[in-house]
Amino acid sequence: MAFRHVIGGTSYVFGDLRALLARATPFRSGDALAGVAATSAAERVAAQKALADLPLKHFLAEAVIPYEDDDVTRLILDSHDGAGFAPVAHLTVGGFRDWLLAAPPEEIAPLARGLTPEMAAAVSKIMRVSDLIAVAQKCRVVTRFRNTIGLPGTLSIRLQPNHPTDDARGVAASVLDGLLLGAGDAVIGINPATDNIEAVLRLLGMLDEVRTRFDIPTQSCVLCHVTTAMLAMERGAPVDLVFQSIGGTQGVNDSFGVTLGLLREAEDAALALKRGTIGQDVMYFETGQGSALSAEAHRGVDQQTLEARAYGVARAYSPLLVNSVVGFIGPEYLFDGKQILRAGLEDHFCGKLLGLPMGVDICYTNHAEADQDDMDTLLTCLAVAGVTYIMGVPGADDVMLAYQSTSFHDGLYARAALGKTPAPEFAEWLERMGIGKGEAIPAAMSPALIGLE
Amino acid sequence: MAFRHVIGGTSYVFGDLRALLARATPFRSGDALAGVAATSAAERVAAQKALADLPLKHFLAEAVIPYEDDDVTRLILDSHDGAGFAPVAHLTVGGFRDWLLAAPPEEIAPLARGLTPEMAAAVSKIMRVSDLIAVAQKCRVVTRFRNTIGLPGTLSIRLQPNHPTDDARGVAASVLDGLLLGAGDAVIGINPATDNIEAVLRLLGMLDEVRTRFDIPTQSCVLCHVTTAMLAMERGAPVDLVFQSIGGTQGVNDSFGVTLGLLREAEDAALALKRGTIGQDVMYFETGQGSALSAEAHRGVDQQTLEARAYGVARAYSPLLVNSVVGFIGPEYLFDGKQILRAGLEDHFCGKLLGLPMGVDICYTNHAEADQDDMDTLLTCLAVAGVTYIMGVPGADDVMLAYQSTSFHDGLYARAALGKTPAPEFAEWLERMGIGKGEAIPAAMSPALIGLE
Amino acid sequence: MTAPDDRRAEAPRAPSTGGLNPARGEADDRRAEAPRAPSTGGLNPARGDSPTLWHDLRRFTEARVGLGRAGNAVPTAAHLDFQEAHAAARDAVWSALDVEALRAELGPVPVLRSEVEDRRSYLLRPDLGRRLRAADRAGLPRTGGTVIVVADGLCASGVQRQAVPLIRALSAEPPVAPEARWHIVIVEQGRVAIGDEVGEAMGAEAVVVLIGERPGLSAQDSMGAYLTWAPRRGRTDAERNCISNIRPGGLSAAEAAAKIRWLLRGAKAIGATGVRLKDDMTSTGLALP
Amino acid sequence: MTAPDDRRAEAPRAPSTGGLNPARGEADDRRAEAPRAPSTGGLNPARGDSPTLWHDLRRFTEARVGLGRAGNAVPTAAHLDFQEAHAAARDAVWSALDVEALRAELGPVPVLRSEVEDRRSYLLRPDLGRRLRAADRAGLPRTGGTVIVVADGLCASGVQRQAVPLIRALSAEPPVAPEARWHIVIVEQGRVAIGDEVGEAMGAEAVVVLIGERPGLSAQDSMGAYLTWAPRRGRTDAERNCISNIRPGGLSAAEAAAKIRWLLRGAKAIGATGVRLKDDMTSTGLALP
Ligand code: B12
Ligand code: B12
Repeated sequence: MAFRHVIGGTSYVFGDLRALLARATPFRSGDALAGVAATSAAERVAAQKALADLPLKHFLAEAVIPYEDDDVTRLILDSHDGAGFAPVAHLTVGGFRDWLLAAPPEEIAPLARGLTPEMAAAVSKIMRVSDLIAVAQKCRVVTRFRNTIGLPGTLSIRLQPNHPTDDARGVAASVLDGLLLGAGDAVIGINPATDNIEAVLRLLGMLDEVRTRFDIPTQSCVLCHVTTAMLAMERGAPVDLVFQSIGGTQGVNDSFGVTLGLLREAEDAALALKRGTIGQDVMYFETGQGSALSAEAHRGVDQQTLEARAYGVARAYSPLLVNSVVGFIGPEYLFDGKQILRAGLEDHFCGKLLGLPMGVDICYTNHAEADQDDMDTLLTCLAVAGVTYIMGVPGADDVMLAYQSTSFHDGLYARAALGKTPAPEFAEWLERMGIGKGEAIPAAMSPALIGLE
Repeated sequence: MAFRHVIGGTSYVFGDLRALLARATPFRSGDALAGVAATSAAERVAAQKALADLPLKHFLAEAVIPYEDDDVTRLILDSHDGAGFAPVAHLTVGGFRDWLLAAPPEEIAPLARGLTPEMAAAVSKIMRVSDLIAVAQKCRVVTRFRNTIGLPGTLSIRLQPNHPTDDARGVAASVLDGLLLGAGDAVIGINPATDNIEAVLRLLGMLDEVRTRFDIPTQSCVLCHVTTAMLAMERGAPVDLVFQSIGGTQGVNDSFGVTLGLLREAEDAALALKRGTIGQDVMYFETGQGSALSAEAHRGVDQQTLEARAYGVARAYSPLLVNSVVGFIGPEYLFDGKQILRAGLEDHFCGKLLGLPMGVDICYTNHAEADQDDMDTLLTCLAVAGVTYIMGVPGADDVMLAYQSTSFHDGLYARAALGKTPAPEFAEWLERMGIGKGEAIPAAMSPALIGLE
Repeated sequence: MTAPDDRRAEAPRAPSTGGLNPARGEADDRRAEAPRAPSTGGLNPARGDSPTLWHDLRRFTEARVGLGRAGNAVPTAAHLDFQEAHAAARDAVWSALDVEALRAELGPVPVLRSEVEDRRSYLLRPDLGRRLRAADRAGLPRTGGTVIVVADGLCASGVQRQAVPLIRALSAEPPVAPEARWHIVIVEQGRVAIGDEVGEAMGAEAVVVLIGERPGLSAQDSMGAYLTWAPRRGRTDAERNCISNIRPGGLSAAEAAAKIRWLLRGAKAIGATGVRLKDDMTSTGLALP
Repeated sequence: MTAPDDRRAEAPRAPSTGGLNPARGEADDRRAEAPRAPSTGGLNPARGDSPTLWHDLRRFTEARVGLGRAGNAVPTAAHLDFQEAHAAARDAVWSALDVEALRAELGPVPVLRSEVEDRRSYLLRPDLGRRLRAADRAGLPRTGGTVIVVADGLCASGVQRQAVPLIRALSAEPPVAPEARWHIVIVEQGRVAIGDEVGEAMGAEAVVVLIGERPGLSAQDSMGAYLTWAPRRGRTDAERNCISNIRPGGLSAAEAAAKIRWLLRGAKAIGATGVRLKDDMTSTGLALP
């Protein structure tokens, strides 16, 4: 179906929903690279106005990638919850924005499964930064494994202790540093430098030992490929969470070497281990605008809509954690701090609206036009928006992945500036261990206990 | 005195304090225009490291503009409070940053008069955005006229009802709109389109009538030139606050047609009217990075240091309100959203540290590379930082000054997102008038009462 | 001045679309209906047709009042209208002066240019926008009298539309004194202070710079007039007077011309423009400083 | 792997400067002194010289641990070191391959270029970085065997330093099978997937792309190796294997060479690289998929 809007005497025509969504997106380099971006501010406003007038119902009738071609489209449409959709079924995209801004929190949460990812993407495209923050603030998603993630007033942190050679003591030193700075309630999750199975098994054992040694109410994860994690489980490794990068088209998931069925198998395998104490949310997904385009599997859809579709994939499982690695991939998708900031807030908003425990890897690479100030800004905005969790990297410098994310200190800043606390079980543990009271390493946290001597 | 630092094998030399401060400043277009900016990231870091090592005491020994040449320098040095300075007198600029980040609020406030503006500027230059927010959050400055501005947990708003012909009913309509949206506790302050005395008198009378008619616990102001305000007082006009734009050098103040003595005379004249009920803070100052350079009166000093010096001028009086019009002047000084954001947070931080009731006109012009998203971001960061007040303009579009500032709605957003309230007297009045309860215009606020019929 | 009623007909903005009750969280029919305010209020009885709907406040101003609310935000339609206006205002910054169209109206007046190369450098280098190219300065006639400089400033479309009517209104009478003369020049990529250099080169008694004011969301056709007595390089803004918002929605050409003449007479009397010269012109135009 | 002790000597970062007690708000002497942790802790007695100061954690990793605190922030010196590293890392992105220096070591190998024009377009147009210039492709010999592509990637200085040692280690033995041969080409402004096109044009059994990994704050000399069996345009990343962080602070050239050989043998056995080819190489290097 074609759409049309007149701005300043010029009539702009958009061939289909895919084109309409793409042209309505605030400018970012990835959409220009894909050749789908609006070519002028006037064209963008025309698309936004046409999109604002579009009934939400239309999204159930026109798919951005054909149902026959793509298992993500099939997943989205087959699992759509008509009853959940009912309260907003009469609205246009513009009316939906107004509704979201005015609605009390308890009316937003039940919508989640009634919305398609494309609806969430569409409404985010006509929202300002303040709208993205104000509405996300009202969305609460709570998940559980060994602690409770996402309660109001909390901000959790993934402790990310990467090391270029996966050296056990190097990892342990970063883990300890992070714990002493209050990080690690979301997960202690290491990206292994290699996908070598022996190395993965060693890291899994080591993280589990640290966790049990200090009796930390949290979960660990080694972020290897899902197939490697499955092999590790077969070999009896202590796998708490199964990690995988996912995207918003069948094609990008293919390029990641995963299928929807494979993810289900992995979830089942992890559930069978019954390692959660207070909950059984065992999946951890990462996403990021641009991954589908990078794999040349974007099918002419803009990267932000595809990102929302990745959340459509994520919520088919019961993830404990989902996050967008927003500035991680590079400037070809998000050029500078401004684009990273907007994308981070869109991703958080869309994820939350779709019912996910949404965190953000607030980050940038050295080939992007961004710096620590941009990250502080995004962090502050996301903390106001109620982000579920952020990363914690020693000194913000990931020495293995070669990019800058939030530091443990940034986590302390964000919690203090907004009056947030860690997950309650973890907060209680910090208290018990005497962490956060001055510079000394408390006896109970002695480095020697985890082999650092 | 010359300063030096080695980075990557290159030795960078900075001829004097002025050059050191300028090169240490995060990039902005105005410093490039003035020819004082660092020319590479390495040179900037070198300057920042050299600056971090500089004892704070040095600022009492070397002025950026000679004492003999400039009455602002004289004001700063002559009024320096040695006792106030004592707690930090032993620190370097870098050590001062660490001190500020760690200090409890009650140790920061007593410093204010012990710091020179250049010290505040210097430490801000080596701070990240999160530092600027975290420290400003700890600074509290409270002022009073007919209500109490700056209490913790409050966020006040200047209602800015400008009109291209100063039409009384046009202004009144904007005033009413703003009041109904909770704005106006900082001041109801109109920029007159002309500097015509009759027009100024008419507007002063009209604002005073609206205020008394609705019995609003607030103050009004017509932002004409200070000499015009003095003439108006002579002619018996109801002047609550005297407004003036000020800058950080004698030269820029000359170009604004003001002297330090003239400002004192104006303050005395306004005090003599005894119009304040709970306090007598009668001055309202505006500043903004770039004004001195624009007047070719910058003397080779970077614009952010000069901005801090403008606060040195402001605090010689007892202002009820001070604000930086951060994005108002144009891209030749602050090129884009990123530069405006950082400058806004620096200005707020420096003003607060120096003891001023600091607000920010969060704004941009149409010749700058900025948009509403940038403003939402800055607003959110400033709200976290505890900004004293912001502007409220109908729909964010100032139809007379031709720029975009924060809207009344933005004020509501910021208060709601951070759980802030208006000044207590004003909050109580809003409650009493039934404002904020739905869409209806409460009877007590009938437009007819102020001639809108 | 334009009466508010004249502007009422302009329907400055799209129809109201706001209107959510934040307390209830329900979308209404996109119109913000407020119950009629009772006809007798607090202090004073309301007379006549007082506005009863919030968005009726728009009758009185072109400012964006009465937009309604979506929660704490501006409703979608108003938000997107704003975005549209922003796109248009940004384009206006890049508009160029149609010099020949101006000369068709003003006669074969000299056309000069500042040292600015292109529009981007105009925006980033105000210092260059204040300086004439040396060759252009050299070619200027020494006319004396009062010089009118027509400069694009931040919005060529503003000066393009307002300069000619204002100059017509002005030249109906001579400046300052009967024997005095108006002289007009056009300057491309000029800032206000370039008038000092032009006026100095031409030996002018006073210079009036007509310059495009930065475009706003609601007005992309506004002009300012800056008056400097005895212009010469190095004058500060404290030594000028300004008349702003000259445009149909603001000050009319006739009013602006009257004010310029009043100020020029005052300037002649005290030998200065600027802070010392107070605009004490009354509605009836009598008082002189 | 490099033992942690080797890195200890490198003193990766400036001396500790943090050390404020946030509860007291007092600047200390800029050293974060933590009282000695008692030698017997909770679960397990500590043996030997366990670190007693927080910043001693740096012994074990080049990560920025033990920085101390200024309130909740990183102390000034560590913050400015970070800024300095950022400036250096950004420069590394713009480093260029010294092709002649490489050929001096590797012999007169072919030098090709992607369709990218300049470095900025390299950053913004990965699609062009994946395609060879037509003329360059046409000139490629059909060698078969295993092709090694040396590409600048996101950090020319990384590949400049690590490619030659790795290739030396590799070419000590033939790839895959005794009869197989290594063939080397250099590609400027290349992305990983350009190996597919090169390998296809050369009729290669497998391609190993040695490519500069994006520079980080702490390592601006890192190289990745990407292996693709039966390379041809259209292969996805799921059909490759990756060996990352090849550099002195990471995986050594010898270890990387051993792993590449192990994976190539495995690839030959199952006729594929990628997700199906698991890196199940043990520390003793025996198991095969
Ligand atoms: C950026 C990046 C990504 C991006 C890639 C998109 C993009 N356009 O760049 C995203 C976030 C999508 C990603 C995803 C994954 N990545 Co990755 N990624 C990186 C990273 C940080 C930089 C790569 C780089 O600079 N390449 C050089 C440039 C010049 O080349 P390029 O052509 O632009 O980049 C291509 C390759 O890098 C490729 N790629 C990216 N990751 C991976 C992983 C594998 C196994 C392969 C074969 C290819 C591949 O994608 C790019 C586009 O084609 C590296 C770590 C590092 N410091 O290098 C890890 C890294 C390569 N990725 C890794 C992993 C494990 C993955 C995942 C398998 C994780 C998962 N469980 O799903 C997925 C899926 C990868 C796949 N099969 O496509 C590991 C590989 C470990 C190993 N030895 O096998 C690395 C080393 C990081 C780590 N240690 O965790 N990744
Ligand atoms: C930007 C601006 C400023 C900036 C100027 C710096 C700069 N680089 O632009 C700052 C914030 C410093 C400023 C200060 C003041 N301004 Co002012 N300013 C404006 C604004 C919004 C835009 C000007 C513009 O676009 N000019 C066109 C460009 C192309 O020219 P330019 O050469 O770049 O600009 C020069 C002039 O604009 C001049 N200028 C700016 N303001 C004023 C005011 C007066 C009285 C004079 C003579 C010159 C002047 O400064 C610029 C650099 O030399 C106008 C409103 C409007 N919509 O136009 C008000 C406006 C011109 N300013 C006004 C006023 C009152 C002031 C102040 C006197 C306020 C005060 N009480 O201190 C001060 C001091 C001015 C002075 N004597 O220098 C009034 C003038 C009213 C009148 N009819 O006299 C206006 C119309 C706004 C208003 N209604 O309040 N201003």
